Amino acid sequence: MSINYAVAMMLVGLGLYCLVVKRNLIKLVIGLSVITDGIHLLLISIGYRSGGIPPIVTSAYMDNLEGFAARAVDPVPQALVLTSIVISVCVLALALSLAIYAYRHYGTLDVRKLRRLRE
Amino acid sequence: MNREFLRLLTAVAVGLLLLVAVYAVLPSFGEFPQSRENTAVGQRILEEAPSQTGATNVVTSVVWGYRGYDTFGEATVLFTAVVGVLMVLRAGGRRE
Amino acid sequence: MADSVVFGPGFWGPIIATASMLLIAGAGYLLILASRRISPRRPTSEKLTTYACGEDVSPSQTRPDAEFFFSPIRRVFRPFYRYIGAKHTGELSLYVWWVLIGALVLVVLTAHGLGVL
Amino acid sequence: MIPHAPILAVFLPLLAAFVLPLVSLLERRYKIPLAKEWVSAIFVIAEVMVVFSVFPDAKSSVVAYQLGGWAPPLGIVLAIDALSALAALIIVTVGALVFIYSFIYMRRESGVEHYYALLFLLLGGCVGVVFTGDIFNFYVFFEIMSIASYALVAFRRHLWGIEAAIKYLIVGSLGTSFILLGIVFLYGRFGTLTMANIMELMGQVAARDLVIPLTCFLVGIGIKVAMVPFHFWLPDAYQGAPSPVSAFFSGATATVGVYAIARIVYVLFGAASVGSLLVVLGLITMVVGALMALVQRDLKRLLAYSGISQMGYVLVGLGLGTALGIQGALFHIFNNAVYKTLLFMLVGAVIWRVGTSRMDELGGLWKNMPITAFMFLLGSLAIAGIPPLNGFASKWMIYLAGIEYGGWGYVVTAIALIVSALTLAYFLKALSSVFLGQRPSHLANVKEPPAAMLLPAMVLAVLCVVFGVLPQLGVDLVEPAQRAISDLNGYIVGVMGG
Repeated sequence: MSINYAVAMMLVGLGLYCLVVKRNLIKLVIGLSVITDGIHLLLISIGYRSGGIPPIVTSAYMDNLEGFAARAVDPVPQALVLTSIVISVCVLALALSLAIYAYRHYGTLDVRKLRRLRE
Repeated sequence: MNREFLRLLTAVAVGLLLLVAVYAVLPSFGEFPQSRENTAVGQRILEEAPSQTGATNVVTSVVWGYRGYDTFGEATVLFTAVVGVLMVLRAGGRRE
Repeated sequence: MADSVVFGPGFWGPIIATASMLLIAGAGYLLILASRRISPRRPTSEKLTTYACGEDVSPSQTRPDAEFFFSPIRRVFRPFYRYIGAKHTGELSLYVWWVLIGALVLVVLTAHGLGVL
Repeated sequence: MIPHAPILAVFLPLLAAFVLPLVSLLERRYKIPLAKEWVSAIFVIAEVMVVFSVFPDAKSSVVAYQLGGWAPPLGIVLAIDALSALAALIIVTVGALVFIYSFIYMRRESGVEHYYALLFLLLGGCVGVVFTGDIFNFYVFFEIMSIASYALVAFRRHLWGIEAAIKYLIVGSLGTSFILLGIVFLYGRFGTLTMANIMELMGQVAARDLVIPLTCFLVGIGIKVAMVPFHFWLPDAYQGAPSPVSAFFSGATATVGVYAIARIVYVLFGAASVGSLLVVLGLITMVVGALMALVQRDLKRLLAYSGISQMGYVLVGLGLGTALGIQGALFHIFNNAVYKTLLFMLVGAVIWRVGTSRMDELGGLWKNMPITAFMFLLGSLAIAGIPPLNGFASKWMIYLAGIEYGGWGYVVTAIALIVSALTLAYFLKALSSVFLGQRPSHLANVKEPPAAMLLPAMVLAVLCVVFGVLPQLGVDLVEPAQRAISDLNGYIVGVMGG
């Protein structure tokens, strides 16, 4: 039993807390990115093998590919996380650019003031 | 105050639920390649990638080889975000 | 259990039904036209204005008021509007909170559906 | 089928999005009139042709297209069965009409090249989601779709657009995070990402372990289809977005959401037993949507709530899980795409001419815009399920499915009927306050919108009538998709081979 999973889910919970309680738009965006970071940590942790080595064939393993395959950690989650990080950055960028305009229109970043749309 | 406490409680509940689920559903930490010995995709890629792609970095061969389409999608996401940000921050309003 | 619904066989197939609806609508329209032709037309200035109980009604009041027209429905569903409709306040953190509550409810329902609970 | 059609169908819109900013640069430099519009039109027509060419092949068997030649469990595979093909058909049809509509509608705006590029990305994302056979790839294209939607909602950059976009972005990203979490659970459990492979292994896992992953997917997709506790973002987004975008959302994006529910719940998890949950949620969604629509003062917001309500019918049909119910649901999502897109286009036409969608500022417009008014009447009757229009046919199938189910099914049918009456009520309200009654004096000079804007709406209006008078056409269209949903083994064999 390791704490990796626990920490990952704590990050997700922290992000959720931030989303429901905080009022500042920037903080909400931070909360979102904390949630995705937690999920990334979980994803990376799944691929770990006890005593594993990075999935790179170094010179020591050039002639021992079976040994490499038996020791290296899972490469797929690492690739997935790479993709997912880019995606979360994109969402972040868009959110912040919208925040600029929200500030221009409403003069505040308090999401409780952003409620002109309701009927 | 009361309302905020309720919200906090909901977030904590969801977090706790996920915490329990993670330990119940997922194989425990460090147990790759999971229960399915040698049929997990990651394990098969580790065995086959050095000979199939010739790359020493297996992650690279996943990113650019086996899952190259995802990378294409990722580039498109980036492009989407760039267009979106450019659009939001463009100069001028209605042309009229 | 029927594998698939079949529209069409029998006398009341969709085409015949549509045709008869159009036919009846057409017949009704013809009736209106005919009644206009036959009836005597003696318009006076008084008849051309809108009035109720002998008093003139201003044109702005003759607009159908949808809000008023549907007030019985709103009265029937008053609890809904008080407890659920009023929750649509447009506040973002409320939206997110509802997502979380929905997630908690869904866990229970899914567990029930999969036969775990 | 056109060679390589599956990848072309995803690639063409994305290519168009990459090309359009360049075209717009050339257009400005060399003063070529309407270059963007022509290029968009060519790409859209090509896309429609490609997707229509896939349809006959996918109807009978699963079209599996291996990307880069990597066999399924290792590489990514595009898997197109009848369900994907049906969804793609709806998406590109709506997409093409919305593009034609936008050529006029967006003429007055600045930054149109961004608009077209984003609309293409949205289209490509939708097609990518419905064509993919890989669960992580599903997420990537879902994000393309979502990010393009957030940006499009904010296109006008006025107060409403920005506010709606922010709300949609926060709630939507939370939803996609849940989907990602679900994917992580599946990968950790099964060690594979190909949907067909996961389906093969699904039997080895205790139902207890599937509860949280399935819930994660349901929350994420539920936000996209706006089922009830997750529906709050939708009216804001539809009201804040430009009308063609709202039309696209209600036609195509909603279809993707329903596709995702059918694919994930029924095919991937094989969890038909969750159906009763979908029925309950569907009923709540239906009632809440209709009752909220009744009290709206803004036309677009009213349409948005009615869209939520219609989604309830689809969920109920899917949840009943009988052949008839699923066929009814799929037919209804097709019809919903037709008349919701039509109605949003017409409301857009009114806004384009008058400049407001507040119902109390409008009135008596039927003399000014007779064609628009007539088509709006047609669309309203279709959505309320009045025969002989298409909405009646699919609702009838869902009612029948409820009765056939017996027991609680009667209650379902009764509620669906009542909601249908409510639908008629709020559409009569909309109709009367926009097109009938006293016309405010400043609206005396309002004219019919240009023909090029009414043309796509007319196509949809004709479809409303055709599929109403000849409902068997629609049943034939959705039947292969319904069989694909129930034939799990065929999907696995079609993707994984032998």
